[in-house]
Amino acid sequence: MITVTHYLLLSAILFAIGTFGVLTRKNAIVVFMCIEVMLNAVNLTFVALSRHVGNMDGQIFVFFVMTVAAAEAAVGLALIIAFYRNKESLDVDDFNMLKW
Amino acid sequence: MENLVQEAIQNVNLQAVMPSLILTVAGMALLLVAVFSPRGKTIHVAWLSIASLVVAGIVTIMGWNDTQFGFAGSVQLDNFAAFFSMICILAAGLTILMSDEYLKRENFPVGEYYPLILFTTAGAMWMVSGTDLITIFLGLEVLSVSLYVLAGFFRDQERCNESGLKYFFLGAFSTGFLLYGMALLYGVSGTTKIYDIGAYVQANPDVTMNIMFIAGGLLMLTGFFFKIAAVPFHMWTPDVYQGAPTPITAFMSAGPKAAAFAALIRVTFVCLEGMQDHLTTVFWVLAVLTMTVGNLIALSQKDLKRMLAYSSIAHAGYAMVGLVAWNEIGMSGVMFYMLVYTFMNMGAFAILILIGRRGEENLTLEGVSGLGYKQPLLGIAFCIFLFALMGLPPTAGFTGKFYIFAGAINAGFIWLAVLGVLNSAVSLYYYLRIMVHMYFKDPQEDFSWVKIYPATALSIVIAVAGVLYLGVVPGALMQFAKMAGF
Amino acid sequence: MADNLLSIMTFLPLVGMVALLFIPRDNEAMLKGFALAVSLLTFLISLPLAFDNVFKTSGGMHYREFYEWIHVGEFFQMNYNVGVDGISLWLVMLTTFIMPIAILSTWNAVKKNIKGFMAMLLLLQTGMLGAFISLDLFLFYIFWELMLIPMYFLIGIWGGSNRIYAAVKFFIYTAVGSLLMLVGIIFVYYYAVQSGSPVSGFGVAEFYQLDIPYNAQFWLFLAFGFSFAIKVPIFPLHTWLPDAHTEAPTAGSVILAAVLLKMGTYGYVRFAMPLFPEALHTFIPFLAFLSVVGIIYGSLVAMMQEDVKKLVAYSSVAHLGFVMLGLFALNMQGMAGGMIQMINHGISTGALFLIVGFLYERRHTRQISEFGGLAVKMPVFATIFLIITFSSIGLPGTNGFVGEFLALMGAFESNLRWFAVFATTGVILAAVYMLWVYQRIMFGKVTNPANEDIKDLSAREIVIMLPLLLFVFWIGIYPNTFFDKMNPALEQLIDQMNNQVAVVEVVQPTVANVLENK
Amino acid sequence: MYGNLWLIPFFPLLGAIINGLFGKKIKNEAVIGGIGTLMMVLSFLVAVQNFFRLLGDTEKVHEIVLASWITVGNLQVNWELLLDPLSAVMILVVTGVGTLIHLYSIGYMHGETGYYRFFSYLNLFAFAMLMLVLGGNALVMFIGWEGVGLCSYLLIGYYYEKKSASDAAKKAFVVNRVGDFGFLCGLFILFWALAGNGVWTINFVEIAANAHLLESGGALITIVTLAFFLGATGKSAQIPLFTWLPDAMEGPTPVSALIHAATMVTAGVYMIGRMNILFAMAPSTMMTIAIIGAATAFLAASIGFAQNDIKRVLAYSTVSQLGYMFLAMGVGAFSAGIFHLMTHAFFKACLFLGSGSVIHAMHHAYHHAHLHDDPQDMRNMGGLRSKMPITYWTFLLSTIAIAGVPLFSGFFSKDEILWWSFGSTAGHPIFWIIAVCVAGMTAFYMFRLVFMTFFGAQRTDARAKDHIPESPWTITVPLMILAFLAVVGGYVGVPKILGGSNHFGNFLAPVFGHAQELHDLHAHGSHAVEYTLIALSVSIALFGIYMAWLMYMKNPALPAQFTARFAGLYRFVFNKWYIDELYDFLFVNPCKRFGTFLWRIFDVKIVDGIVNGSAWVFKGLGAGLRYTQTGYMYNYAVAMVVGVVVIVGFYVFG
Amino acid sequence: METLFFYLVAGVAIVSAIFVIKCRNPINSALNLVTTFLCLAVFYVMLESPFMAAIQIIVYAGAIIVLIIFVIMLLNFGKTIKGRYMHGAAGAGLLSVLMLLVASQFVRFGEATGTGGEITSAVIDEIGHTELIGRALFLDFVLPFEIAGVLLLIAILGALILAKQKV
Repeated sequence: MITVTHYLLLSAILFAIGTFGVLTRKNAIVVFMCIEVMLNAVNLTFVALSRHVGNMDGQIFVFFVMTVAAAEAAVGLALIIAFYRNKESLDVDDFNMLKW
Repeated sequence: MENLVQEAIQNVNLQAVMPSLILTVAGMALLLVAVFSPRGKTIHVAWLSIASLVVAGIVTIMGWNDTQFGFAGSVQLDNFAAFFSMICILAAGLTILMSDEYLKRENFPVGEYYPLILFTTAGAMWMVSGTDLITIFLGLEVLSVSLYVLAGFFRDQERCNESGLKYFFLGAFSTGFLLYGMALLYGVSGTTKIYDIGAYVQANPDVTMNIMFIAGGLLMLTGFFFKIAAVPFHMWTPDVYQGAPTPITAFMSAGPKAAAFAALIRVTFVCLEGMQDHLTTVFWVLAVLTMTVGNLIALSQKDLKRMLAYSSIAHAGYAMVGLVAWNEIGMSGVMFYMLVYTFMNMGAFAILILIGRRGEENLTLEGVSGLGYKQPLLGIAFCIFLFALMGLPPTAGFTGKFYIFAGAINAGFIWLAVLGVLNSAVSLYYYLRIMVHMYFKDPQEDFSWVKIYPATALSIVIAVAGVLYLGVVPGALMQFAKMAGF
Repeated sequence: MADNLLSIMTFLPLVGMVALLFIPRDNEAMLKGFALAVSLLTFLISLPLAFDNVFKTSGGMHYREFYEWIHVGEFFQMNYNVGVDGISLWLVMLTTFIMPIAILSTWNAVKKNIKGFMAMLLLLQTGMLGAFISLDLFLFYIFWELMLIPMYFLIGIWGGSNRIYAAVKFFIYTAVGSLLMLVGIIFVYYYAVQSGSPVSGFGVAEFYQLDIPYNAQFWLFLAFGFSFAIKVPIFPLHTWLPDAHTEAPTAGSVILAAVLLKMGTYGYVRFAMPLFPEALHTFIPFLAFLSVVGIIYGSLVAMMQEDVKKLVAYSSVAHLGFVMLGLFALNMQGMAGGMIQMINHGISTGALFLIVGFLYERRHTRQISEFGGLAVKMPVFATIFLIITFSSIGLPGTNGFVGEFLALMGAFESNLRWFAVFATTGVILAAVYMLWVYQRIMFGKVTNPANEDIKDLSAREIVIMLPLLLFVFWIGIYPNTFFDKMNPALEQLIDQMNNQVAVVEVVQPTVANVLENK
Repeated sequence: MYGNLWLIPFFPLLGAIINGLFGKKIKNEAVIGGIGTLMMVLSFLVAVQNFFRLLGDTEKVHEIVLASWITVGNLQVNWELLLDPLSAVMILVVTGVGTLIHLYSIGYMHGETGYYRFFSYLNLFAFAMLMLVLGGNALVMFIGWEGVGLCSYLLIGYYYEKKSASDAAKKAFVVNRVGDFGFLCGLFILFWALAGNGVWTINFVEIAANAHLLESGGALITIVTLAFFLGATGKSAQIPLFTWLPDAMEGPTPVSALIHAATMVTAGVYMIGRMNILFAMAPSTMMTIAIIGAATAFLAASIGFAQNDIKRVLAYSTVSQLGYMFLAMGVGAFSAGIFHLMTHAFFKACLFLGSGSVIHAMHHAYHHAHLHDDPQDMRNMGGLRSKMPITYWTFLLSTIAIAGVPLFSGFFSKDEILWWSFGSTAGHPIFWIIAVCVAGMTAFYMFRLVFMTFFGAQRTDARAKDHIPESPWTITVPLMILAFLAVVGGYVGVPKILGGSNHFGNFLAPVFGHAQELHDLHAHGSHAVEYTLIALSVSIALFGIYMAWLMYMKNPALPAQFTARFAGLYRFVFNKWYIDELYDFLFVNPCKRFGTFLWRIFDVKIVDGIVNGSAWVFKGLGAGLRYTQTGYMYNYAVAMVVGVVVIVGFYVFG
Repeated sequence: METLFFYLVAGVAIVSAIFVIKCRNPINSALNLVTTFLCLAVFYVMLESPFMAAIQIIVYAGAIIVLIIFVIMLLNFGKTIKGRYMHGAAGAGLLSVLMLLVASQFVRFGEATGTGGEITSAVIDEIGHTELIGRALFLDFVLPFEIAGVLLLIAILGALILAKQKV
């Protein structure tokens, strides 16, 4: 029988994977994708818990998280494009003009 | 079906969101205005947005002392919210005042800039007045997303892109933790309305033993820690502040930070009260870390914007001392401090705007050598802000720090207070260094490019007035901060 | 007028400073004249205090003014609460008296940005006066910190070659102490509130009545005492002083020596000692020891200096050692001696700094080796210098003697006898270094050609010195003018320190919990 | 009745002020000197008047309170004067001799730059000295005490362009300060001790009245008196603090005469006399005083042998005579001490003035001949008897007086001291022996001085010798008066045994009698013993004179052989027993080195090092932490994750 | 059966998530991401939240991924994938594992106690998931809904400002 714990564990794993990606990947877009993975992990948690808890709030939350994800995607990718225009690069290593 | 509609309509209470509503509507309207106004002609948009801010402010003040609930408990416009809303409005107003000429100088006069600031402010308001995790989250996102845009606003300047990107990625990353925490809290309490969560914790206290609850609370707080730039979630701050357009930096350091503090305080004191023992420790450690790291690194900074960025980290640390106190004095102290900080920090940044060249390559210590002689008034104003940031009487910085440390000491956190004052002693050094260059060194250059932009000057005057007023007769506003606590 | 004389006196310089800002900066004569006028007016306003006989009869506070200032419900309250008693009276007078002299002394010394200079001096005066008259700890702290700002600029902008280092060091060093004191102040307040004692804001009068448990007193005295000790300065916290003094412009040094250092000693008398009497008794041997070390140490170091100004600076360390020793004697002779010695130090050392200033203006050096044989060239200067020298040595008949004598006598009476014996050797050392420097500067033949055509004192400079000389002899020959008004206040203070016997605190306020596990 | 007492110090003060402020304008030497002298004359007259008033008065102790001075708590110090036989004698001596020396100075200082300065200082000194002797309480006395120190500083440093002069001045003041340290300590402890018994006073009369509260012979009183005695040694140039006096000869000769022979240096003796009650209570202190006195007398006399500078010889003789007085005090012969103080004032002043006159003449001669020999070196003199007869005769008389030849003043005073030191309850034959030896030595070196200066071949440079004049009347008149006093001055105190009735002693009895009988200090012994002692001392004095005659008149080669034989001893004595070098080695240099160490190493490196070090540490930390801010986004993310893991993990696993 | 299915899908989700990181080429990452999303959609269905599954596919797979791929194409990724494409894998891996440990700790030993809501499977079957969402959305969460609108507006505005070629 699959309990909520299974789902929570699964999302925890996905969350960890996403984090790993954010920490390791150089390509800005991939980093962004990894963040999406994290958000999705959270979404899974929400839905699972909302079913477990027995009310809709969690799923509503997911609904909004998706909206936010979309919005962030738009803005984030726009930023990436702007950066790319100036620097011809998508490498996160390349944005360290500002440091120390 | 009908009754559902009735119910839906009953839930709506525009009073509760009036200020943010005004700003949003104004923002949308101004978008149109901006679109149809010729390129480079943005001044009227600026003034209109200020007007809308003023209106929103008035509405907020009128709503003082009459708490508005609405939207099925997802928002609550009480004194607390009103106070922070006012801080955000103030910050936004000052930002807009100091923006127009700046945008022209940086050769990027885009009208959409102002609506974005208005939306940011509205987001901040939802954040401070939200009583539902969802509202708070969405407010936060509105705030953040528009700030991502504003931080990277000069799309053809690399440092702007960079600061925008860093802010965006790290922001989104922290959002993940924030959400995870909220999810856990939701799972533990079965609701997203923070007062219900609080009630739930009240009802069954053993939940505070539940590590899922604890983990959820902490994870959520890390999201806010990121926004208020508490160590170790602070690292985005210097880069983003340095790269972003200066008015936006000023705004970020005041408005959103205040909003984040507000949300932090609300969730902490409403739904995480059960975790007081844990949280006090966490705040204690983070406060000390934040102050210390911020001040120490600031010691070795040459770039003024970056130095102020680090100093703002340190100030967040001071403010957190008020949270550690975990009593009314501390809480109101934080509010008052945020107000004070808005004045003094934005004033300082306004000065930087005036003395900066195009591209702001010259905002270094050497860059201001002898400024005090070439631009006496600017010099005096800058000194006032710096003394305020040091926390020296008779400026607001002192009264603010006093309020906070009073809270800590009242609660018995003597040693925290001692560490705090020692930190401000350390901080003296780098603030003094700015003055050393302004007055004790001979002018390198004649600062011929410095033009006293009227609007920016006005913002500086307002800031000076605020700093001195809050420094000499702070009683009234301290009283307000006291009433705003809950 | 009379009922808020203190406020008028205190804030007049501030008003003057604001007005000064509207005088065109190139009109130097007017700037100087105006500043001088303001300071003189302040002095005149303060004169009635000196002639008011009420101080002879009662040791309490007079010229009280009380306005509610910051009231934040039960959080905290501060009041504008000022007044003077026989103790602060003379320090106030000293301040108002020194200021015109200081301004006059910079007539030609300061070249750049006179406007700012005068403004800073006036601001400084407000700070000093305010600190002396404050009866509310919070108010006191405000003025206390307010003094830092102008002094910082005075040293930093108009100072010597190494001014930046000196200014920053002065600022941070003194600020560290006062910040710790701030914690102490807040602590005392909440202690009073939470232990249910009556308070009126941060008013000291009420705080005097507190029965603070010993362990709390210990830390509080540490906080207050540390801050004041830095200002005094007590060895080994003195190192900011030589730098600050050497780099500061003449007026700055004069004020620094004459008044600012007294802030520390005054702080002890008014706050640290009566507020925490039990802890005081723990610390007295320690502090007395440091004072004595300061006396001998300061003298020995001063003896070997090659820079006149540094020498005077170190000599102040020694002089203030006498003050502290006298105060810690906790008896009439000692405390009166300490108090009068504060005034003396203000006058003598102030005068010495003026003298160094005169030399510096003429030769633009302070190296002792640069001088020699000046007595031939400048007889008037030689005479004045000699008188001041001997007043600084403490020759009977001059002010210095009365102070040192009483301070030491008090110390001998108290149980600091052995410290006093060593302190008395300072009498010898003072003679050694002062006479030696006097000999090296004034006596002998003129060897350095640069001194050949050195000018004697101008009329202005003599006018500056005369009032000081007057007081050198006045205090030396008839100090009772000052003691009459000082004694009642001191008696009251001593009684009040003795009456505060240890009372075991029943309800331990939460603020003190942290001290429990100490 | 004695209301005009305050005039005595007032007149000189007035003179000092007038000359000090306006002397420069006046310029005219006659006027300046006139004012100075006139003031002294006036105060002398007042002194005389008061003296006779006191003679005729039954009540011998009078306090006059002029004003309050310091009133703090239980301490009440007044400006008060005390007139009793002791101070009466002193004011007579001071004003009298002072007047003469002022008169003398008019001529002697002729043509000096800063003439007005000199008279102003001299008047000021007189004022201070009179405050010292008239002071009714320890503090007023201390004013005078330090005041005379100040004036001696100023007057020794009168030729301040000479390094040696200013050095000597500084040395004098500092050494005196060491003494003052003792004085103050004594005063403080005394005050505290009396206060402990509920008596809060530093007034002499009250101290005397309440001295019995203190345990006689106890540690406390001993410490107090020893401390006071330290003060006395400083002022009166006794071991260990006598080194400043010979250097003080850098001052003009009248100064040496007035300050360093007649008055100031006797202040210590006077002070002990003033507090005789206390001292009498501390036998061990008395013993110490006697020993120190005797030792000093011997030491100084021995040094006097080898000096060639006319003034230095006199200086050491002064030290030695002061030693006598202390010996007297130490054995309880207070009045004898004061008696010797007075007679010594006469003949020593006369001697100094005489030497001054000689120097003046020599100087004049050399100046006339454009030579730069040392006018004070006796080896350049000789045979001046014919050149300056008055000076010669007066000088000779005083020399005889100091040598203790019978019927001269010195004889009586010295003899009384000798007798007491032998027979006093506090005395001891050893004291007598030393004292007698010293008497002989004194006679020897004084006559050596006379012979070398006035007799024998003229060793002055040929070009100068014809220009040696007799001094003007302003110089010779004081000489004559003083010489006269030096001869007859002793007759006020002829001891009973010599058919006199010791008026002087009786006059001082009200002051000393009490203490003396209380602690029974009196000389006892049969007349026979006394006569023999007198005979012995006289013969030894004469023997000394004979030796001097032998060595410096009969065959002047002897001294050379002598010094050749005992070269080491001679050098040792000639260099004043290397005392100065010893002090430099023991105190001065270590102090300087220590001071330098404290400043250069301790203060700058350590104390300030810690301060700057802490600042440096913070800066260093900042500079280090700064590099955590790498600019790489993912590092920031790492930091955040670490933060989360730590914070959450801490509670989740904890 | 259901358990098996769960593990199967979970496995797929995890593997594809790992491949998102593993793949050198962003396009492949994107495609793997789609897979992950789809798996999640499946889970939503298993959790009786069909509406969620739907918008999961529509919004994520449909909108966001497409957007991403567009951008990748737009910025002709060719030159962006040369050289190392990962860094600090070891440290980051360790950190992630630690985090996973922490997470699993509170997931396993903490319990989601907020149960007892009225929305049971029965209720969902009776009323229907979408309507429930709708009710919740428009009765309780109107304000967030409106805010979401503003948010999207801002997003458009931002994208416009930032990505516009020339001013």
